[in-house]
Amino acid sequence: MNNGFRRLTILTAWALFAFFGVLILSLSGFVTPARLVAVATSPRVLFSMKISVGAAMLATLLSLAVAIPTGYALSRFEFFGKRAIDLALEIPMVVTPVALGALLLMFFNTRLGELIQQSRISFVFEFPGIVLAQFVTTVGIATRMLKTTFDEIPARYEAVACTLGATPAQAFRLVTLPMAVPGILAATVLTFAKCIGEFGATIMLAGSMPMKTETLPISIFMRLSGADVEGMAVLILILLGVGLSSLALVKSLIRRSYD
Amino acid sequence: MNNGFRRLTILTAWALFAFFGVLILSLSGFVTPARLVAVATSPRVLFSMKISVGAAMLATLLSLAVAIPTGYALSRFEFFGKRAIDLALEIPMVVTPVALGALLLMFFNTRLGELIQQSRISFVFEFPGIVLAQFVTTVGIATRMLKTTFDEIPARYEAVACTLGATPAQAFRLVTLPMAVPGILAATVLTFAKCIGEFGATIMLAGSMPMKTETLPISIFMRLSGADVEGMAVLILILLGVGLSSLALVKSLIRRSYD
Amino acid sequence: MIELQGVHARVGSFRLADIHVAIGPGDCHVIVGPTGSGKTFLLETLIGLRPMEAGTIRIHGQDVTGLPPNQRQISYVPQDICLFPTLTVRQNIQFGLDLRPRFDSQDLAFVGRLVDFLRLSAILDRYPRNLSGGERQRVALARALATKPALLVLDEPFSAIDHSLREEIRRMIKDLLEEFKTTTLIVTHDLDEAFFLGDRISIILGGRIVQSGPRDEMYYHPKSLPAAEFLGIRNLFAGRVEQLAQHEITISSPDLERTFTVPCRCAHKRFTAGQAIRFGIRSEAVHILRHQPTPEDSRLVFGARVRRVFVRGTMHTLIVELGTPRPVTVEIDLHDAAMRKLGVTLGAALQVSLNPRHIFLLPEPA
Amino acid sequence: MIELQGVHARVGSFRLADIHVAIGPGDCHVIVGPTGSGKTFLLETLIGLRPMEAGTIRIHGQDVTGLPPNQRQISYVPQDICLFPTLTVRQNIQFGLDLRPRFDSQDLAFVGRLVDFLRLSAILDRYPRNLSGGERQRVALARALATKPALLVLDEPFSAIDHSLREEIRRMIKDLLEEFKTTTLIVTHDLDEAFFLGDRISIILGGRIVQSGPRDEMYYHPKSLPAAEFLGIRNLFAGRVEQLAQHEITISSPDLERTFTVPCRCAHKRFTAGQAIRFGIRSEAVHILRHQPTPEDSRLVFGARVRRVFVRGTMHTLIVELGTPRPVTVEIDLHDAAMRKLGVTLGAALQVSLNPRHIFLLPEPA
Repeated sequence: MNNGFRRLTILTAWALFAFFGVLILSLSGFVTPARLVAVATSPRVLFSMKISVGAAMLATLLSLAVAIPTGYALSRFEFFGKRAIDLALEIPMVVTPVALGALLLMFFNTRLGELIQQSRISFVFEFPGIVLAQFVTTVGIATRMLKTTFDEIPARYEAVACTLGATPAQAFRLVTLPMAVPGILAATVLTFAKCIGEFGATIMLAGSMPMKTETLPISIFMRLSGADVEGMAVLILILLGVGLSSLALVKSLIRRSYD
Repeated sequence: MNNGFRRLTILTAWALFAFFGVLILSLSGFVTPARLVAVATSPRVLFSMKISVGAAMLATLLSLAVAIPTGYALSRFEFFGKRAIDLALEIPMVVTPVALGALLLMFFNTRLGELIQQSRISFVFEFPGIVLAQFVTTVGIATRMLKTTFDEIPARYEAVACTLGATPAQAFRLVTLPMAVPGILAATVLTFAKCIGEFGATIMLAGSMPMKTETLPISIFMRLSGADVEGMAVLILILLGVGLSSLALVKSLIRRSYD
Repeated sequence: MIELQGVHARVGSFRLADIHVAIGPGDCHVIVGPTGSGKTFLLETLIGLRPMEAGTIRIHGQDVTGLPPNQRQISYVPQDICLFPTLTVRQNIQFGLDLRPRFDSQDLAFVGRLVDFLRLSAILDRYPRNLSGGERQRVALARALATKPALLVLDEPFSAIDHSLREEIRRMIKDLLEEFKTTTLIVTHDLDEAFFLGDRISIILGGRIVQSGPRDEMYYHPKSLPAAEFLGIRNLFAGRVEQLAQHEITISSPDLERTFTVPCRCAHKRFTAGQAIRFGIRSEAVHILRHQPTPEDSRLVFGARVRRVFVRGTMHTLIVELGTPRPVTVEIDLHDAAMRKLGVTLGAALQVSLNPRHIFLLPEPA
Repeated sequence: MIELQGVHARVGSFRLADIHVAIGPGDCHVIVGPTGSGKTFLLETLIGLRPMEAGTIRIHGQDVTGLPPNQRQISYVPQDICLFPTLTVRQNIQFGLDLRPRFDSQDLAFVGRLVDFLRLSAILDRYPRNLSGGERQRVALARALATKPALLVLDEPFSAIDHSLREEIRRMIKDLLEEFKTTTLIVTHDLDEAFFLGDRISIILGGRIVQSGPRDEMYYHPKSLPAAEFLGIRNLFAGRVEQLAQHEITISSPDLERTFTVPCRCAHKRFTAGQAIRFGIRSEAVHILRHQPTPEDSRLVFGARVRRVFVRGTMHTLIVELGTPRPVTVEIDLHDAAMRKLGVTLGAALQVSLNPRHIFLLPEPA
């Protein structure tokens, strides 16, 4: 048999899986159910969860509000600056979130930034900073996902709707948007998961103040200096849980899309 | 004209672009050419660049060495555990790097981990830790990209090669691999960019020791506590440059692929 | 009356140049051309999805050149049919009516007639993903006609349908268009479809309409070499115009070593004496004589020998070599019954006759 | 001799069941069936890309059932041709030879013959992306034949080629297979292609081969209702077996109100007296009589009226209604010249004759 090649590639795949499996299993030595409940219900962790989820929800909404029209424009129309915008969207994907957070921080050190800080909402080292950091790091990916969603719906559907008397806005609302629902939901879940896990930009812009801007990822980092290994293990479990359940949700959404 | 809808979506796209543009422009107030050269050639930054590039190169090589066979197995074969592996690969994409870094740290606190630490290479708070952190956070994405690359090359090419007398390994080497070159190069560049920007997992596993494990993103973070705004601006510029040039490289690679 | 006059348009480096098409009320006009000839692009321009560089589009005399697609009254069934997957069959069909501020019982009665004619009443509450290919096509036609458009436009209406169902759908479309007297424009790459459905046919090649005309004229009398080649006519020979008369033209052919006269309307407009031309004849218009030729048609009868036989279902193709000094091959389409009756076999000697009535003339391409 | 015996295979919920195919040396066997009938799956099983549940595959008597694709000596040209894009035409063609530990001047001379026959010498140094559709097809054939395979397998060989080029490529393949005497298996959904290329033809429907046989037998004598319907035969009537003889069978038909005798080999094996059956006839085997019928064939001549005419290029289809008490429609294919000669028009009264020699019998489906 000349199946050695096949076996070799599959073995590599299994090895990779085993590697991640061992990593996750190594948690088991540090977590007991009692300890899990105790840490998870401590006021500090509850607060972290609250602001993590709250900020992620706000940031996800903001991201999608921008990503749906932008993704649609990039998918359907030719316009001035399209290429530049397309490239700019990839910046958050190749530039480290720390740099993006630092960039935001620099912005709030400019005149314009200081004006914004003083006039309405304060971002630096505050809750809105978390939302902004998460928005900046996810809006590009959300827009890409929605562009892909719209790309997969041929423009001919809208063309047909228009020949039947629909305006472009009606064609979008009555035909494209309903067809895009599974894709939009998938993008929502993934954006939310990314927001929950955001660390680099958040710590630069909002800092790491306990009971104020300490999101779950930042909380893990804080426990490093405190050498609180068991607390860290519980937080890892929570974040793994959020990530994996988002994934499962997305997979089932994709499966339910129209043939 | 009923072009209001079209105009609205394009306006949103422009607004998003302008937002990122303003952010990047806000750097200009903090960087002068002289300052740029002075910071960029300081021993500490040069060292950061050296270990960032060195670690990223090693991690990219490791990632690809695993991702090419794994991506191929996932694209071509049906085997036990395929679904689980497919899902596991997405973990690094939805779980925050901080949690992954923390997970690695926990692992080196287990018996097995301590054995490894003592026997050969030391990872925790050492250079190999940087490489490992970057590998763990990028191997999933690299494998996905290669799976997509192989998915886009129909298996029928290999079937034809086999009917002409090639073994599966020959078909892969003579037909599929040459066709996959643009995709592999694109994956290499993107993985490298991701590695350069890795922050959360690196700071957890390798720490932030100046002249030892201070990569460029960690260096940005360190200057936050030092309130070194100008140094931060220079480092942001460097990281933006790496990210954008990787992007440009990838775009040109994709354009050069076979019809 | 739907008219495209001097339409020019471009996408990338591809150009549609100087397109003239006129479709009479109730007519079915088919534009036929190979892949990449600009058929779909022309449709998209007509519908209003693509800007024009020049030209006008008129519908019942009204200039709609600048109007957006939703104000042109042109219904469109694309190649991939594009039923709205989130709507039921009923909602798909009524999509156009539901957009109107109001519609009356007459409109609904018309939709009812369509639903009956297309046998859709049993599937009105299904979703498109649960329909067969033929059902989807029928729903798409009902949806397109429900708004009583001034023009129905079909892009490759059979490409999404399995081969074995095509004949049925073809006939259904033919009957539908006759029943509802819909003015229709169809584009296709398939000559069989074009000649089955079209009252008038245009051939499009490389973004230009090279010939338009009634079906039979298009079938037997292509007017240019590219058109003849696209029609699959392989019997093409070189010749020279010897003499022009009111309704006929005398041709000499060095290949065939003959001089003969063929009927030709407006011969004076298209040709001049002494001009080098090509002439041709469809392979089904070449006949095999059972007996020695009668004296009056002797000038286009040739002794020939069968060199190759391609057997198909019921029509076979013979490749014969004429007994001319320089060997010339001619293709003949022949019914299998005729083949048996005539005793045609490989290598057999025959008398073949080219009917001058079916000989067409082409200008020598530059 | 290539033999598939009792092959069973499955992918997902689709099953190939009990496939028997035998291809004689140098023969061209065509498997024809609609989309989703399992044609490509069958090929992939034959090549060795998919596991079999049961059955054997023999090549020249050798059982290759368990061998991997590279040891079966079956060359494969897939639907999308799949030339290796990173190799030149020359490297593509020599791919199979280059894999061998050694090849001699005879092998190279054979490749040279292929290159000459397929007119590839001018493009040997080009890359596939710079070739036209027809050129790609020719290179793929050269690549497949260069290793002198025991069997050449072609999957839908014309689907990647523009309609107007298909006739040419078809003829080229026909000539090629005759020149190199290659044993060939072709799968296609297109009946025209099947009857053009196949010495023998199998019809596959729903993962089963419903009928196999020589071309002409398959054309005029389908043996089951699904086969007849797939062949597009619409003239199908109900009947009953009255009497069986050695080589003929007497049928009564309540629809046509006639009793008649048709020739039928092995009638005893397929039918029993009193059995309910269907019978049918191809539309081109229905004839229109110029004169009143002669007494001897009077039993299958009917008075009829023309209800519909579908005009095509040169063959037209008439739908006529027989003058039977219960109206029965019959389709007739007719050459346009014959139509003119007979003066057939819509509504005209005709005498039509069904030739018993072309009537086929089908068991009533369960």
